[in-house]
Amino acid sequence: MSNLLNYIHFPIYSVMVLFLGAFLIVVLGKNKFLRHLIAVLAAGISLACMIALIKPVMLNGEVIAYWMGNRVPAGGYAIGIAMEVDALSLFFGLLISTAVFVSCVYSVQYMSHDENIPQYFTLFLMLAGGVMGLVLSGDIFNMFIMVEILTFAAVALTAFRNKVYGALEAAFKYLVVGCMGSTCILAGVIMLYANAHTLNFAQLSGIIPGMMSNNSVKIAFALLFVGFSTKAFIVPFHPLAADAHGAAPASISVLISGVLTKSGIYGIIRLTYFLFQTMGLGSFQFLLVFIGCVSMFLCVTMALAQHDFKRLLAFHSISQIGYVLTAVGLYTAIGFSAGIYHALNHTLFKGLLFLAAGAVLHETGTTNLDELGGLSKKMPHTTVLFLIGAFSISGIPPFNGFASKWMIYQACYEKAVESGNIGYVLVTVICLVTSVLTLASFVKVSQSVFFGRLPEKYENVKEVPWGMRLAMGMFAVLCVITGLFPNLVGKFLTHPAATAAFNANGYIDAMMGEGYASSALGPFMNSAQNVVFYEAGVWSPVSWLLILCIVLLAVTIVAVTGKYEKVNALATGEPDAKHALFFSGEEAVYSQVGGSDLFWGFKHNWRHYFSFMHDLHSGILNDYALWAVVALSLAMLFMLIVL
Amino acid sequence: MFKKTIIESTGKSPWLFHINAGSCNGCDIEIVSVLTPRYDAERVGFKLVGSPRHADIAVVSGPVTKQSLPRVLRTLEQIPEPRCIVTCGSCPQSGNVFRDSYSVCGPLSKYVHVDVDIAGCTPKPEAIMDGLLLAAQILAEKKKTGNQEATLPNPYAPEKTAEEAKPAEEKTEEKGEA
Amino acid sequence: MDFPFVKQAISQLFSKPSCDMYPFVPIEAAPNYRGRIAYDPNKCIGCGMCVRVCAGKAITLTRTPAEGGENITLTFDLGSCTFCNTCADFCNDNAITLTTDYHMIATKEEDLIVTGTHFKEKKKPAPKPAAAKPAAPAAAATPVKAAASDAPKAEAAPAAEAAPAPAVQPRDDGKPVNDPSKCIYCTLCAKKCPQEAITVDRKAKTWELNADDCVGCGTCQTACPKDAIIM
Amino acid sequence: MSVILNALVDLGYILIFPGFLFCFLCGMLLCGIERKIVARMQKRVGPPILQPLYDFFKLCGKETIVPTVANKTVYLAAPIVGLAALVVIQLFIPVFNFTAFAGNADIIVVLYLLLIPALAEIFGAAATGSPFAGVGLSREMVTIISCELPLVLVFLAVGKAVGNAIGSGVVFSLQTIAAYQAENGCLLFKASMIPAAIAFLLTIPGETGMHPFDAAEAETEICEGMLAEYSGKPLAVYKLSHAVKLLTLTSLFVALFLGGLGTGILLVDGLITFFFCVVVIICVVALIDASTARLKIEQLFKYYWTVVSGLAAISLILAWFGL
Repeated sequence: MSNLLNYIHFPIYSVMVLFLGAFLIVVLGKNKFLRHLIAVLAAGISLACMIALIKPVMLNGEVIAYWMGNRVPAGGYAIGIAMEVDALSLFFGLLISTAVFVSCVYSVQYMSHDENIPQYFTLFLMLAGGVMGLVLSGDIFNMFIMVEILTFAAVALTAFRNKVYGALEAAFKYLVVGCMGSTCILAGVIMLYANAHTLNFAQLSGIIPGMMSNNSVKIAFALLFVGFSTKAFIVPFHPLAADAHGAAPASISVLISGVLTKSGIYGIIRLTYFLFQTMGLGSFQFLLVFIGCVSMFLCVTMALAQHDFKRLLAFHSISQIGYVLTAVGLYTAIGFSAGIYHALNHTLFKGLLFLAAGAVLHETGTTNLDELGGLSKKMPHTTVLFLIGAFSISGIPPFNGFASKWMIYQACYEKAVESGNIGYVLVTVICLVTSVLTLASFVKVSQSVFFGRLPEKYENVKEVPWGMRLAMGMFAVLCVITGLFPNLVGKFLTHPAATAAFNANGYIDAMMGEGYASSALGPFMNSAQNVVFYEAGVWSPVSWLLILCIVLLAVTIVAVTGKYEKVNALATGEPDAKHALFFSGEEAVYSQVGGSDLFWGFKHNWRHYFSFMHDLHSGILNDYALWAVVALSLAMLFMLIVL
Repeated sequence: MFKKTIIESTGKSPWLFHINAGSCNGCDIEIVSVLTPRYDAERVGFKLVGSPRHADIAVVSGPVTKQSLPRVLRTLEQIPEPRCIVTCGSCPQSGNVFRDSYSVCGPLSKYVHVDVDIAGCTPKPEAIMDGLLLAAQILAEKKKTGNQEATLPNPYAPEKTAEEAKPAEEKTEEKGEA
Repeated sequence: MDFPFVKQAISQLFSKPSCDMYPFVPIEAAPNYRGRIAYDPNKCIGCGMCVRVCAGKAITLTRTPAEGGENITLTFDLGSCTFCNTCADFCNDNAITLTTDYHMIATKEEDLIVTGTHFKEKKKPAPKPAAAKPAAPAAAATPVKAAASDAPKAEAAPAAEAAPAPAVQPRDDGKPVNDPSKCIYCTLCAKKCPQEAITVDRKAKTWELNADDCVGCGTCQTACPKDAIIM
Repeated sequence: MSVILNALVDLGYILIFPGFLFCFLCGMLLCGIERKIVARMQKRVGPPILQPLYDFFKLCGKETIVPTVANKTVYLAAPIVGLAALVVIQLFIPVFNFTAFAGNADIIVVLYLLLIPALAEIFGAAATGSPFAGVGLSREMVTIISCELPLVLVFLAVGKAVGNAIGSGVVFSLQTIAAYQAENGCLLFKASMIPAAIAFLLTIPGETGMHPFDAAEAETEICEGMLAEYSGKPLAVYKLSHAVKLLTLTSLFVALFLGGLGTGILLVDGLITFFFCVVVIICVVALIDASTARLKIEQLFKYYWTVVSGLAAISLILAWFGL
């Protein structure tokens, strides 16, 4: 019994608990309390296992190699299916299990309106299990199976509310392009197996870099790269995300945007940093940074033009993924740690924002920005939590978005100075401008949903049930903590993960035994950089917050004591002319400035760009499938030429 | 704690808000001309503001027409205390040539306590300046005494020379004091 | 991207501001500026011409009988005056002059009232006043500015054309009244009335007026073929 | 004992010198001087220098009317948070290589901190629910977007120029920039820095919402824009934060471009910085204010993203090639 609780088993526990939970809910799902208990318990246990692994894997730098059925590699060939957990996969595992746990708590009360809830929770746990499996598995075919599971679970969940307009169509689009991505991954895995005769990830990373000159390996790399980018909804595939989020229930949008995109990014990191180790090439870094910048800027401008709250959030999650990709593509120590730090922050504040959108949908029944308004008076807690999320995503200092975005700018600019190529300065400028446009779109959302005038039909809207607020509160607290203590997050999470990312040999040796990597990889030792981390720049948020509070105190004291006369005319509730709004004399009728009538100056200047974008995103499946094929062919062309 | 400075500065930075209650725009351009370089009301702190919430002195011009009456009263209501209401030109005081028209609702003083009247069919900018300065002093007076109906003796009241004006004078005097 | 007035701005920065510091430096109005009205009661003969020509109806003339004559007081309400100087032009005894004093600021009603009285004695009482004493022709409408003076009710219609004593007295608030003797109940007035204030019943031969709808515009009077309506 | 002592000294910094009192007085003085200069440029006498102080205290004495449809807490809290953030930024800006809180300042951080006061105003306006405020905040957001690009380019250029000189690649910390300027003279005299300085000067009116770029608070078109529903004390705090923002940006300009060896005595340094700020205000901000008419919001955006960003980009490229 004691070795059952030994931490070596925790990776398999966290994955199997979720699948077991899914199965149990199918069996006992009818009873409401039991179903919720199983779901929350499963998510909780998987999170607990991940947290328990922090000490051994993150701090001591140990890599857990877990062979299923104890079939250790024989004669230099790894036969059995392995699970490998190094700091990088544990980091993503932690990120995913937190999002899954909070979303599970949220959906307990959020789905109360819907029917056939047992199916919802089974699919929910299948999706969670799939993603955990993908992140922790050490076998490339096992990763493919997990990708299949999570894609189908996500498609089914997008179409869960099939009465919602566009849900079925969005799910179908997601299904088609998702399956194109999965088949690309499968084809890539098959070509790798043909060349390296093994499916174990570590052994592959030992063998494949040596065979990079072989054309079929290049094609395999292109296929895998495109396959995983469909999962991460990078630029050519981003309209899927917008439709999927628009229709899916909010707790599922949290998973899709917070978790699925991160699994795509994880896949790309594994490919480029470990399997094919092509990051050393300048042109390859340029490819990742270019894709990151394009998806960053394109999606934030598209978000500004949206009319629907959840579609806007969907476009934002892809633009934040663009940030992560740019940072990861820099191939510098601080760049990588900034990138995955931003991935963590993105899961937290994007989850919070989607839950807020869900709360608005749960109460008012619509997320159309042009119809909503003034909800802050009726839903004060949701407004405060939304504002925390909005400030975090737009990078306002005390919150976590700022810490990671600021590290990304540092990394970009240092890369520009170190590589002497002015292109990276342009990247920094694009990052900063995108951050301001993100702020603009969240000002638009807060004005058209939470502030401004409350329409009559939402008079009797009341606060969301406590469970949903608790979930949002969890995300908000995490947002503030990761924002205030970047150095702690660095020490425990991002720096070990970054060192693991640059240390491919450690990864291989852990699985295949000592010295294997140096023998196989001898000539191709990519420069495991001396991963040095310095506190990027001069900024300690805690002392800044302290000073802000002192000054805030001073200002409020001055504002309050100067009470020469009692503030007698505060609104006493009943509407009289004195407290009505100033309408240049007219009766103060209902008129809300929100939704699409904001930022005319910006939209007018960019009207040609916006009209071109409007035509591009036609919403027809054939176009998206065409883009996917074009992207695949371009990727193949690029790999063949460059590598 | 800054009671004295607050009272002083209430008199020194009166912000104007102009309400056109159907005026022929003669007085409107005169009011704005007070802010031009020649007369420059800004040197004593006057500023034209766009919203009644920021205003201290409401300058009303034009015979209060039936259409504009509710709007004028609502806007005057929305100005925070302590406020002054100044009528510019003789239209708001009596309706001038438009007095008996069916669409004019008579002098503004029927509806609201008017602090200062500036007579003249387009009063001279200097006259408007006098009126506004007096209104600024009344503003400070209101802030000091706290009662919104406070008023000051009018330095420009005509000194009655004829003897029957004398009783009128005393009468106005002690009424002023009361 | 040109900044048009930069040159002037810089040069003006060092030149003297073109501002006459009004409240501290008194400024006289232009020589014949039409400012506050000055009324010399002694020159006035009480003819009432000024009252009739005043556009703003700012002047009211009151006669208070005193022993051996009457006191005629004229009050000029500057708050209703357009300063057009017509009264001064028509006053053939130059009793009214408009001075150049432009400081017409008032915090109370009285500050804007210019008044003056003079005593005019009468030789002997006129024989039986066949016609009403040719008082100053009544101003067309009674002045709304009641002020101190209690203007006499408008004189009855001049006696000349009123053959039989008119059975119907015009209403005092200037609203129309129907003379049943003349009215043929053709309902033309009811049709013409912009406010639909008049209801006429041809069979019952009745004519009523809804006073508060009526604005006294006189359309019914002009429309009536039999001049049965008196305002 | 020493802990209490330097806590007191820190408190002194926060509340007295570069902190609250300094900002309050100098901000008001700067605003007064600016209004007086603009008036003098239009051949007017212009208000007394202390006019903003009179305005502030008068507004303090006025009644505060909170509209019934407004969200009261945000309505009252927003101006205070805006002002507090501004004062905190002022603490980070070095005054001739003296900074109140050394380990805290970095240009990109200051760039983001400058967003908080603007956001405070935006959310204050959003809380009132008035349509004028809605249009005002939409214009203010476009103004922020348009001012962001030139500021970013200017800061990157300065970081690169100082980085080249020191040889450590890139420098973002304000202390090192101040120290660099202390040794070898103001940055303004470097060839590559002149377009950046001009671009920064042109951004100051935009960022603080001064006359030609005040589409967001156009008193004629949208009745004071964002502040349409504000009266009494919150309005006083907003007007104060406008003045302090003017001070913050000009002192940032002085810190970045007109550095050099300070006299070491705190007060004299403060006065010299303030004097430089006044000179900057007079020759640039007031001149633009007095001689131009208000720009439409899309002209403002186009102007900032083409002319001013072009200037800043030129200086970045020059700095990049090591001039």
